[in-house]
Amino acid sequence: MDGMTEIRWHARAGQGAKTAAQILALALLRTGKGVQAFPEYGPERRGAPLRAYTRVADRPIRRHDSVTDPDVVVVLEPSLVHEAGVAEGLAPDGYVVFNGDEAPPELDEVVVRCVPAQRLASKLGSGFVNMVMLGAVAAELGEPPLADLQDAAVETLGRKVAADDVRRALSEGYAWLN
Amino acid sequence: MDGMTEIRWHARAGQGAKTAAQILALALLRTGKGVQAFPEYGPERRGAPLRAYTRVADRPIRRHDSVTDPDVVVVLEPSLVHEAGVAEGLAPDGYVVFNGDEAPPELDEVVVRCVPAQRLASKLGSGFVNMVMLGAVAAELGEPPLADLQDAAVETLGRKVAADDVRRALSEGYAWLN
Amino acid sequence: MAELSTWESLPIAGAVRPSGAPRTKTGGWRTGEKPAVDVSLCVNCLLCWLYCPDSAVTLSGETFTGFDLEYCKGCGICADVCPVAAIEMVPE
Amino acid sequence: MAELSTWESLPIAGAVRPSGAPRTKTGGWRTGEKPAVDVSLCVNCLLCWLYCPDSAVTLSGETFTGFDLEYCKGCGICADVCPVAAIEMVPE
Amino acid sequence: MTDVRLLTGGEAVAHAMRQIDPDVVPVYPITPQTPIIQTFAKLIADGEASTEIVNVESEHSAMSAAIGAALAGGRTMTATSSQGLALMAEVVYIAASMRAPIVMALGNRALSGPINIHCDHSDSMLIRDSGVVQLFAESAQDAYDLTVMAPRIAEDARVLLPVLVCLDGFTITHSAEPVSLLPDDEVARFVGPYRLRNAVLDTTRPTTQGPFAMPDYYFELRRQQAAALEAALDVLEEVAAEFELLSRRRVGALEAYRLEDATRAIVALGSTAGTVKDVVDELRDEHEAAGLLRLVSFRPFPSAAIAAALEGCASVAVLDRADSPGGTPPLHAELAAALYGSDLELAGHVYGLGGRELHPPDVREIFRGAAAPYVGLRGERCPV
Amino acid sequence: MTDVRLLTGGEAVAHAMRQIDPDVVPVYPITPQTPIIQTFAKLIADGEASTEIVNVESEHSAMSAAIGAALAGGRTMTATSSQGLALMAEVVYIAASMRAPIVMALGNRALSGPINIHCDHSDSMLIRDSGVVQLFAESAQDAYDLTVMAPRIAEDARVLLPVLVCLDGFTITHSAEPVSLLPDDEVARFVGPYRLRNAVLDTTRPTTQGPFAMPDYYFELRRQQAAALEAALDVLEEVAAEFELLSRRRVGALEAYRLEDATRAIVALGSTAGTVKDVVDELRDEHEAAGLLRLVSFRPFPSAAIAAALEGCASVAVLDRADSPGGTPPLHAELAAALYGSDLELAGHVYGLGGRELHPPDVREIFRGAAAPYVGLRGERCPV
Amino acid sequence: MSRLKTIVRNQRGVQPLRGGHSLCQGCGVPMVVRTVLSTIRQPVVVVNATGCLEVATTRFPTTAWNVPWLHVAFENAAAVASGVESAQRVLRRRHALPAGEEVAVVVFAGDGGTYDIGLQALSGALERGHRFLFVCYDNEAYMNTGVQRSGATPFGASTTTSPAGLDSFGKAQRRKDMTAIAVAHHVPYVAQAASTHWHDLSVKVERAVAADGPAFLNVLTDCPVGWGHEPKLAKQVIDAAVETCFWPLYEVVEGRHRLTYTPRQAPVEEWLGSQQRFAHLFRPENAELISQIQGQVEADWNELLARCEEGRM
Amino acid sequence: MSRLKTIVRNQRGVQPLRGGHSLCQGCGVPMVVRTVLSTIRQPVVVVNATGCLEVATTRFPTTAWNVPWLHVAFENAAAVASGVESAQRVLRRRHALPAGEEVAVVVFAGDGGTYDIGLQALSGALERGHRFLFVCYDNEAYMNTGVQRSGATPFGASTTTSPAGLDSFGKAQRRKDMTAIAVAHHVPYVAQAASTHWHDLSVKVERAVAADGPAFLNVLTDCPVGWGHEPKLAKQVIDAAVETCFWPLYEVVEGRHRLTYTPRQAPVEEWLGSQQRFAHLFRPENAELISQIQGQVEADWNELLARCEEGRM
Ligand SMILES: Cc1ncc(C[n+]2csc(CCOP(=O)(O)OP(=O)(O)O)c2C)c(N)n1
Ligand SMILES: Cc1ncc(C[n+]2csc(CCOP(=O)(O)OP(=O)(O)O)c2C)c(N)n1
Ligand code: SF4
Ligand code: SF4
Ligand code: SF4
Ligand code: SF4
Ligand code: SF4
Ligand code: SF4
Ligand SMILES: [Mg+2]
Ligand SMILES: [Mg+2]
Repeated sequence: MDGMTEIRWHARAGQGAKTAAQILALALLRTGKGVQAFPEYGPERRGAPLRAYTRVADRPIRRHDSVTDPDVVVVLEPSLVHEAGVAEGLAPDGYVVFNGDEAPPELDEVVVRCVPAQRLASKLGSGFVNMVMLGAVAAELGEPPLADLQDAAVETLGRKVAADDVRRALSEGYAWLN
Repeated sequence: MDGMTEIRWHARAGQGAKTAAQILALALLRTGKGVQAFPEYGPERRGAPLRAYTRVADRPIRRHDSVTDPDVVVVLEPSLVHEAGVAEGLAPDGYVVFNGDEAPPELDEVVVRCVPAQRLASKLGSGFVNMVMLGAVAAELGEPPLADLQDAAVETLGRKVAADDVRRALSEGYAWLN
Repeated sequence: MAELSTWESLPIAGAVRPSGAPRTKTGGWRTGEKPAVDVSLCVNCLLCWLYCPDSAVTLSGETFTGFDLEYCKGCGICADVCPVAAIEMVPE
Repeated sequence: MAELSTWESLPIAGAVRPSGAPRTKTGGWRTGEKPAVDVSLCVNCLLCWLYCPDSAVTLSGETFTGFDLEYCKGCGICADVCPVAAIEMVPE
Repeated sequence: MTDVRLLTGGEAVAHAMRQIDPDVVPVYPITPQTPIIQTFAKLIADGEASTEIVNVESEHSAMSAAIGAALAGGRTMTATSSQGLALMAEVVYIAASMRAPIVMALGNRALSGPINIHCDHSDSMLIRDSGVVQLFAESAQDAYDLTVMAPRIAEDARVLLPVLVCLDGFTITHSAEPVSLLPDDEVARFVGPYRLRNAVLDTTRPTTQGPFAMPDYYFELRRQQAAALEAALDVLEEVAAEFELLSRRRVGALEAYRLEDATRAIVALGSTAGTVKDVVDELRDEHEAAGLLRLVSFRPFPSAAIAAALEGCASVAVLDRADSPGGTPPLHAELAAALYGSDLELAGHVYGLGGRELHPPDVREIFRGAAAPYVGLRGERCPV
Repeated sequence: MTDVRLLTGGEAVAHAMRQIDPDVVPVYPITPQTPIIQTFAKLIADGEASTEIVNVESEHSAMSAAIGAALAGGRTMTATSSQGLALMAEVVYIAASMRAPIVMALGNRALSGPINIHCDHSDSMLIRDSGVVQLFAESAQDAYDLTVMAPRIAEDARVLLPVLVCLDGFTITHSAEPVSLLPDDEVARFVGPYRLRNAVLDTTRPTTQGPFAMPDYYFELRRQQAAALEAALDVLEEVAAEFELLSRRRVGALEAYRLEDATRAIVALGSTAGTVKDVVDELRDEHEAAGLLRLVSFRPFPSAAIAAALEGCASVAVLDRADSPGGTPPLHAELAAALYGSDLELAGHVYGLGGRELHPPDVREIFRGAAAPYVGLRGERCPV
Repeated sequence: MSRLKTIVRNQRGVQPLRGGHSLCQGCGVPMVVRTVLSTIRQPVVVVNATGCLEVATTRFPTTAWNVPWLHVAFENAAAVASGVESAQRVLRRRHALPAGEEVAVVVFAGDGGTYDIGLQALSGALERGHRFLFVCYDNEAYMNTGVQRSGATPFGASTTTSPAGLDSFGKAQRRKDMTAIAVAHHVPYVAQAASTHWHDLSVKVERAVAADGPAFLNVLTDCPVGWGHEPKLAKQVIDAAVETCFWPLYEVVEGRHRLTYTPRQAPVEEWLGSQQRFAHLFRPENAELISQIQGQVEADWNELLARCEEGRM
Repeated sequence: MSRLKTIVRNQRGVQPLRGGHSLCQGCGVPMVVRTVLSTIRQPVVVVNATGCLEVATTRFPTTAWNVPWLHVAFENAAAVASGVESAQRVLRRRHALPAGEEVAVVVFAGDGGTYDIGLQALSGALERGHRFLFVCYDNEAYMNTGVQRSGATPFGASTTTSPAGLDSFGKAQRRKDMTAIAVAHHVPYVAQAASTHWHDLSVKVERAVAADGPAFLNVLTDCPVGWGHEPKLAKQVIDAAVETCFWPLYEVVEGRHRLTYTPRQAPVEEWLGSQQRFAHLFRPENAELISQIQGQVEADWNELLARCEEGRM
């Protein structure tokens, strides 16, 4: 569909892919975009491979089918390249944002942007791997602006987490791919 | 419907109208007739007015609606003439078989055959008022033969009652109107 | 069925107000016997009133007055529970 | 979905026979740690076997032999319940 | 040598059950199904059959226990009505999807509310998407015949579905009519032994039954079930033919009564068909080309056969004994789909809800095209 | 001043509930309804509304308690899905017949078996004869809007029926989309106070509610209910118009999308409509006269409006997200009845059972008339 | 006799359940309804499960009820009452009800609607702690549908679904102990009562309504039709159940058991012999069954005594 | 340790529930299943209610089960088992099953499928006396659907439908006492057990299966996700439940109560403090609640002791 960007997130249940997909959508909504964010659900529990999606477009999004050929694939959990077909359906001009220092051989055929999110998050001491990756994705997409993303994240994650840690994680990732 | 006779029985729940309607049908079935027998059901309990029906015809009976204009009305319980509209819908050439020595004023407009069934049953000592009435009805109808009716009654009522008492009650009623 | 109401004139959901509702006269259910009281014996214990399945024992205030034969089904319980045998079941 | 079966080739009512059924390799669910045993310490109490949620402790007859890492989810319960601390959770 | 008795439809079904002597009958009482289970209980108490009756605590459990028993490897029957069917509706769908060949007699009764104990078909219609076979009896004889045939249809390897034998509450369940019973041994031979491929009690070949299906497989498993229903139409005719050899009575998916050259037809289910037949005969005597299409099988719905049977007609009146408030009554909607694109005029009528009577004069009105959409309703105005 | 948030459909419904602040919400959890009740429970726990939540022990009791609460005199809402609706089916009919104006959110999910948690409409269809109003949301926004409108429809003196707001499981319940919320006080003013004529708690004017009806009155009482559903169609439009003044959004009984000059149309319910709209736009860009008729109101079924809206078309494909094994799928059957006698070609397709996806290419196939009866099924052959 | 006068006075001249209903001649249920409702001083709402009482008192357009009365279905009376009670609670909190006495929510359900198909709704309502009084009129079978066996039907009783026959001696299982099940829910008030012990019943109703939470009353109620006895012998038959210890009268207040009547421990034959449904037990081949029943009654009685002792500790 | 070896031997090399399922990392349910099934020597059929165990072990076309396994719905496992058991009984009577050992019918259901929505089917099956073993793995909430409150959820616990919040301290009602309810059904064997007291559990399973009639086992089973604790602390958490007397281990054989383990009567804080769902109770404003819980636990414990005494009389 014209003007629509579709992003697929790969992680394990519990790693915050659903939240990241949603924060991205919220921030983009605030910039006036049409958005949609949703995970895939199954009987699998914490630890199982999970996919989530973000859709963005210049007009309201109406379609309600799943994403089959994403423009961007985000791999939050590197081990998933072995089992989850992360490059499946990737659009010809699409790319993968990968959590790691270098792209694994499984992704040889596609364009990969590496973000050592695990390492960066550890460095920050807060463990927000998903936020680091989210920052990087925004940078790569060219939208939304970092500040909007940070606001959306703090709002979504609520009182239970330290807002500053969230902001830092996002900007760390943003800086990495900007 | 041609060749069909419809009989409506009035009694109080517990007085054996349903059984009488059914015995008549069974005896007639044995003589090769098409038959049907059914009571009306409601939330009312023992003591409440109740109607039952017998249909007889020369061919199998297929219709499954209730009887609205009976050829014969049988009043097992005399007190019902006050409340139950016993003559309602009676066919122009129809008649009422009434349990009593004489017809009550409520039935002035219709043909009534009186059978003092209560008295006859008391005399017999067995209390089979319904069987006395049934015998009388058969006599008036001209079918089934008394012996067939007796067999059907004994078969239907089963082991729990004295067969001879049943036969006697039937023949007493049969004799009265024959 | 001409005497029954049409669908448009029925109360919504068939909700019935007791005040206006018809009641079935069940006195006809009696099978030959009805209760009769010897008031001179009655000690006004009201047990008959409490036990009557058909709410057919009538009172005036808290005083036993008799039977409402329009509803009495003639079960004989009142006679059975009357502690002073003031009630007897008699032929109609 | 080309690799999945067509409707006509499925077992009636979806009744599955365990023998032929595929099983999901859940070893990938581990998040960084896996159990490791020091067999010299093991007293073969089999508590780890009893407790393992993923039936991933392997036996030979009645003797503890190790872990089936294809299914082990890395919960660490075996290490916790081992009475002689023969099991340790180690990085993958 | 035929054994003709005067039996209510309920008793007739109970006798068929006695002759089939199923392994397990889990059941919960409800009017007007009670004559079936009481008659059957008495037959068992007197040793005339040796079925295990399980007197469960609700209909939800009746159908649940029936699934357990049937899949365990026992031939299983049950019976219910109205609220009972509504309460077990959830499990009826599951019984069908688990392909449990349970035979159930349904004494059709209006659904609450208001609460009512008399006949209509709203209960049957409630589960018309559940995937069960639903056969409607016109008479006590029909109820007997269909009950004897039912295990053969349910248990056929092409079908493996619950089969409901529907008999109009009171009108059939409680009315005594002549019923010709087959000899016990012939029934036993006709139904044969119960053989299940994946019996749960076969612990040497374990199976997982009732698994979870995600979007990757659910659709396919459901499609299987639809195919089983399609197959049931053939199986029904085969079993009907075989049953005819035994009984000289034939009850197939539908009965065309004096339809050959009819211009006006009525389509109806259940006991009403008998009343309509009488009127058809009268009208024929009056040289009116009236006819009746009685559906025995509502599920599977024999669309093609119906379209063929009605081909020569100019107009068809379809009688629904169930309403779908704010929508099209069930039988009417099915007919509209089956006859869509034809030239037939189709008129829908709702009648008989909660036991309202349908008398021959009403039927005549319907044939005349002069009846209101709700036939027999007080206060109903005819359409202009 | 509009408050646009990113909310899942479930959260959006919960916020509508917070704003309505009903008196009683008896409820039992089931996927995918859980986001609704969990969000709402949290809002209550934090004091943002003061509804009495009754955490019942089953869905049968949820609807039963809802009837008790609503007739006692409390505004009552609840929510369920799939098996939950199936388990309460018996009482849903009774709620409708007792004219209890309960609002219920339904997270549409496939009925077992096999057990599945994803979307189809088999649960809604199970109760299509029950006499309740059923409105289908296309989006989270729709779900919010319909929930705000629902009490007004349910409680209108001409209606007094349960209203179900149906939202596709996961696709709507769990997908985050932009939702514009009305101000709290405007919602409060819009829905107004709950006033019941015969509240059971009014002990000074006792009523007998839920009586027994024999054949002499049952039919008439049922007919009343059908009339209430007919009236609901008008009331829906009135409420929609009033809601539009407030929100500038209009959700009526149906939405005609680029139908004016369309020759080929699709008829669909729920979230799929959005996908179809995208395809319609593409086809229009390709100069194909395609259009969509989205039904919001399945009960009452707006037959006349549908026939009018489709008048200019040559062919219509109807998409059922529910099957009726051995019969005609529900929406297809309704359409056949609504369009019976017209020249429209009608093709029925079953799709999306148990969460099977429907993608734009599938929709194109359907428009082309090249799709199989079961769209997206593996192993399905196209008709010849 | 002053309690009975109070009952009469509470009625204020209006019978909550009037004549004109179509329950059987001599049915035992109405006197339970009268005793319960007229003992309660505040206004009441009645929720009724499907069963004889419901079916026979409200044939549209008639009604025998003079108090607000609600019937939804057979199995959900406790859930319906939960809804009514919750609505009352929130409406009072929100000042949406006219000030005044709290309305007592009273459920009447038969044993079928309590022990069997209605158990779950009842159990859930007890767990949630709604303030209502659930009265089971236990006539030990599904009477409305023609005397079928229920969980409350005693061992050995003949019913239409557990008929005595050539191969059968009636119901093969012992009765569910519903009172004990209610007690296990740890609600403030549970009691077992019998229709004709009206004074005891009335006192229990008073306590039940005063309890701060759910209350459950299990009232043995005769059904001349289903039990097979002359209507007028109601008192004699029910008394036999009590005196033989088949049906002890007791209450459990906040978990403490207390006998409210000391029976004379008559032999069970007195109870069994009073009704047709047990007649087959007196056939010689069934002698063993009667002593089995006697044994069970004694064991249960002793267990109950032990519980009452415990309460006193 | 010989019991554990027996358990291993009973398996004959085949795990009844194999790896490859998708229950959470560290879920407490599988070890209950293993202990129960491997204790039983005869062949088994498993009937499973909807819930975590069911959903996560049988995603078509996979299965983790190696024994005949049947799932129908959430609320009816006991009824399904009644059907299986009845079929076995009649098929054996009719010699339609291969001769051999009787198959044990075992139900696994969560607390939701037992205390709440499944209670009625269970109660009915207990009353009818089917020979089967019903195992409730009680993790005190509806976990499968995301940790909602159930009848088994303890007072004060935060769940998604009884969330702790500004205006709420979690569940406001005490837990249903399901074990006592089962006992009130007078079935041959009832016991309360805890997953990590595996030896005790295994002994109880043995007795349950040997019982001549229905047996009910209520097994406290941890859910790290719903309770909020690290998976590997399962043993510690469950042990706290037992040692604080929150969850006494006992059995009731033919009505006689017996403690099977003597806890050290630790303060309830030990139990409450081990899990996130109780964290809010430790806020100062909730101190009163904790002593209320302690009081309730003690009262229940004393009542249980009294019952056990009674049994010894
Ligand atoms: C779901 C459902 N199942 C069955 C019935 C039929 N039914 C109505 S009342 C009744 C028996 C009631 O027994 P009980 O509760 O003991 O009351 P009683 O008739 O003895 O007054 C039955 C089986 C019903 N109405 N609904
Ligand atoms: C009739 C019905 N209502 C609700 C559900 C949704 N549901 C499935 S499992 C479940 C909770 C199960 O809880 P529990 O029995 O405690 O087992 P657990 O999930 O804790 O293993 C619920 C609410 C359902 N499947 N069926
Ligand atoms: S005979 Fe029966 S019904 Fe009549 S007044 Fe006495 S107790 Fe009441
Ligand atoms: S029972 Fe007897 S003494 Fe008592 S009030 Fe009645 S008539 Fe009078
Ligand atoms: S870590 Fe957990 S899953 Fe792995 S073997 Fe140990 S107990 Fe089993
Ligand atoms: S728990 Fe430890 S000692 Fe016991 S078998 Fe396992 S590894 Fe060996
Ligand atoms: S059957 Fe029994 S309980 Fe029912 S009305 Fe008659 S006497 Fe009363
Ligand atoms: S949610 Fe709890 S019970 Fe369910 S699989 Fe996870 S740990 Fe086990
Ligand atoms: Mg009863
Ligand atoms: Mg649980």
